[in-house]
Amino acid sequence: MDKNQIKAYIAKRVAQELKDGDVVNLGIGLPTMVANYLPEGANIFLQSENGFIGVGPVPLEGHEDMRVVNAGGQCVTILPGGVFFDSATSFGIIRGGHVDMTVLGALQVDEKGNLANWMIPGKMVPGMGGAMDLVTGAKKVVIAMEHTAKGAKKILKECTLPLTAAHQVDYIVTEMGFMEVTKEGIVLREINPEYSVKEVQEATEATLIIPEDLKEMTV
Amino acid sequence: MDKNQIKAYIAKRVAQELKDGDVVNLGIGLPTMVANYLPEGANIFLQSENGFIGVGPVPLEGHEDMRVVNAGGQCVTILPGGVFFDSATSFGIIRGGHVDMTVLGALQVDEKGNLANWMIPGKMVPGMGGAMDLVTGAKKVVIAMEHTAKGAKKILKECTLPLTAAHQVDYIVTEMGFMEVTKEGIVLREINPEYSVKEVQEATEATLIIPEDLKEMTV
Amino acid sequence: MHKRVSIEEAIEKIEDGMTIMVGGFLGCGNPHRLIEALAAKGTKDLTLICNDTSFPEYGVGKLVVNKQFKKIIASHVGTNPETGRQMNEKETEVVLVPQGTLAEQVRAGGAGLGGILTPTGVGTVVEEGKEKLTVDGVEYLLEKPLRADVALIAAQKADEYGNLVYFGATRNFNNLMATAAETVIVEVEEVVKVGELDPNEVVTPGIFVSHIVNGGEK
Amino acid sequence: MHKRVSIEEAIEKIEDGMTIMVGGFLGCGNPHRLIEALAAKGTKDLTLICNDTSFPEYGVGKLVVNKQFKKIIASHVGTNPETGRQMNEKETEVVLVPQGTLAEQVRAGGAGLGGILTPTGVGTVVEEGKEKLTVDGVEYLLEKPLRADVALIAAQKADEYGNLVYFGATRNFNNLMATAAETVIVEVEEVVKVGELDPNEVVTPGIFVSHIVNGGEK
Repeated sequence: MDKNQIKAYIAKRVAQELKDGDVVNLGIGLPTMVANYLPEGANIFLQSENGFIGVGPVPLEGHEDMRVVNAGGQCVTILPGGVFFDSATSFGIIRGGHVDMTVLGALQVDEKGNLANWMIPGKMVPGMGGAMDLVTGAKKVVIAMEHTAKGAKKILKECTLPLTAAHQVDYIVTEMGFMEVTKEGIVLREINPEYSVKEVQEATEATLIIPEDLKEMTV
Repeated sequence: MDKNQIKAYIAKRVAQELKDGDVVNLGIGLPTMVANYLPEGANIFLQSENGFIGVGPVPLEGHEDMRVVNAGGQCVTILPGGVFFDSATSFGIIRGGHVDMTVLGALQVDEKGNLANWMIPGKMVPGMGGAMDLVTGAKKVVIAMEHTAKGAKKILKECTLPLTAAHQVDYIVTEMGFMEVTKEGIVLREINPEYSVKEVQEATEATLIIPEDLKEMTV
Repeated sequence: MHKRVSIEEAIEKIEDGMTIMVGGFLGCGNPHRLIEALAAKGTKDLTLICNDTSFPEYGVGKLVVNKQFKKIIASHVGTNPETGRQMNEKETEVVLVPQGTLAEQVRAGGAGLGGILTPTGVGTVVEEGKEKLTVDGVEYLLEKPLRADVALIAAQKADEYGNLVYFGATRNFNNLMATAAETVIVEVEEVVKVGELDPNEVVTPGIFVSHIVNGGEK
Repeated sequence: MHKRVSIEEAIEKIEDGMTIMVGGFLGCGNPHRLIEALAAKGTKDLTLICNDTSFPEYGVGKLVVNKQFKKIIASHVGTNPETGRQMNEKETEVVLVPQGTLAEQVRAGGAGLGGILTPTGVGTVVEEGKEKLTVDGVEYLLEKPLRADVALIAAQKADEYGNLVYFGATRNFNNLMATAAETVIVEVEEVVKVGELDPNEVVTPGIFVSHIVNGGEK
């Protein structure tokens, strides 16, 4: 798989987790691609933390309205039945547990469910934006990312970068597998048949728990 | 003055304190009468803590709408430029200091600016409703009441009933005078010429401070 | 995703011993038909969170007369003498809370806050049993969030997703309680198709609403 | 009670060293003309409270490039490299706050709360220097209210009392900041007569608004 195929593969697998009526917040980048693969016949409510529910597709050229942008600042549309609101309501929704799933990328994630995705000291300090609230408040936190970054491991025993939140990650989805973070550690629930368990473990610093009923990942 | 004249007299004097643009919350009973004497040419915004600004007069018979009631549960109207909102916004306005003046009745008020107007232990426990927030949050707290209750003094050295709020009362307006609560005690700023200073003091437990420039109360 | 149910189906969600929130202010904005149905069902030992207990013959007050509450959390009960009677005779526990505090507690419950600091009640009996914090030289009471098993609310109009708009002073606690219960049942005057409400004018997002019952108050 | 002023009159209210809030999210809902006017005036040593610092050439980001801030409180500055540069070279103090916390801090400032307890940031560097409280077994950070001398906000429409409605995603922090500053200046696309806005649809009550400037963004 090339870079784009990998991203699509991950996004498709995440999308399988969604069910009718779910409220979902998709982070910038790869997570946004999940919107392209929503389960058919299901009403999924995409939330944008800058202030609305019902994020629709990018408008046709010439129909952009700078007043309707997503949390990445890009022009989008609002679907019928969508609602605009202010930032206090938006984060009330997020912090109050009314978002069923948030999908975000990560710089690092560890076997305690800790996540680091908002700064690299001395290099990049963009700010946490809404990420800390999302990871703390959403019912399920799904990390969608490539398994490694230019060969460097990202799924660690313990994050070394400043945390976005402690003990909040529920699932990690990469091109290699679908993982669940449990109290015992990270369980590899599904594996991409293109890889062996050994290969996945070698690309992972944390010790993966391999269950008897390890399934094949299909998208 | 008979009972009704006394109430009108007090309400008129309170109304003199209002100026263009003021946001005002009027309590149930006598304070509500202040609305009948608003200064001409001034925009006064009456706030009703159940959720709107722009309280208008009672509707004509047959035009009542049970969905537009004031904090006493009575049908009223909303003036052009009025706004409906929820209780969190309403008390954000109140607690946040956006109400310029609240006018309330009192069971007791004392020289420290303490107010008791929400319960009589063992007898009447209606609940504080919005009174505690109003007295704590409004910029100016004006007590509008008859000077005594069936001969019993209400302006005391120290309240004996459970407090609505401590140290919040700014002015007391009765049929006898207009009083300001200061750090030194209660100053009689204006006196109704129908009474002597001695008479007012005799109807008051707290020791009144009589300034050199004591004025005549006119309505 | 079908949210429309009958009043009977809606009221089935409420069981003995549950905590319920009921929107409204002296009956204005009470979900009157849901209240009638709950009175008819006779569910017992409920805890009520509501601004007030309305009047004996109007709105939520009927449930008090019907003795369905073991505990009432409200800012005002003075317009319903039966609440006072039950309180004085210790038949029902009544907790009185300043109205603005109650609004913030419900909001905090819905917004995932652990509490709020308010100056309201400092120096009064409202202080009792509460933590007092000083922030930048000012004293505040720490008031904790409130949540319920079921919220019964009223609105003017819903679309089929449960997006709500209100008319007049009926909004009061309804909009807040919609966020703070496991199950949220709204009674509306009218249900419209998805897309008929202006997304700029919706007050309560439909994601908070579990069930819609048609047949509201006038 | 006349609230309509020229942009110049409005910007005169902002003096060197003041704290200002600016509504908007990555420029969407920024009061663009007020920002241009403030850039032209060149007021210095301001403290900015804003969700983000937008982009160098768009919205509030221009004031960063113009070096008008001594301190910036925001949730995100990554889209404006000049903010990062000033931060790294210690020309400007930058305080990063989770976005939901920032929203609650501004709201608390406007609503007279002494602070709120949020779970967001527990176990992270956001904890540093803050009081941590445990309520019913859960840890929270105590976050204090924020207020400003002047709030610069944007809305779609105002009536002459300053009642505001918004379009689309421009609402964000504007509605909150309207409550939390001594002077609130709103830039709108259109001013209508009192009575033309539906009282059920107004989002920001006019009592919060000090001055109205006409000539908004598209």
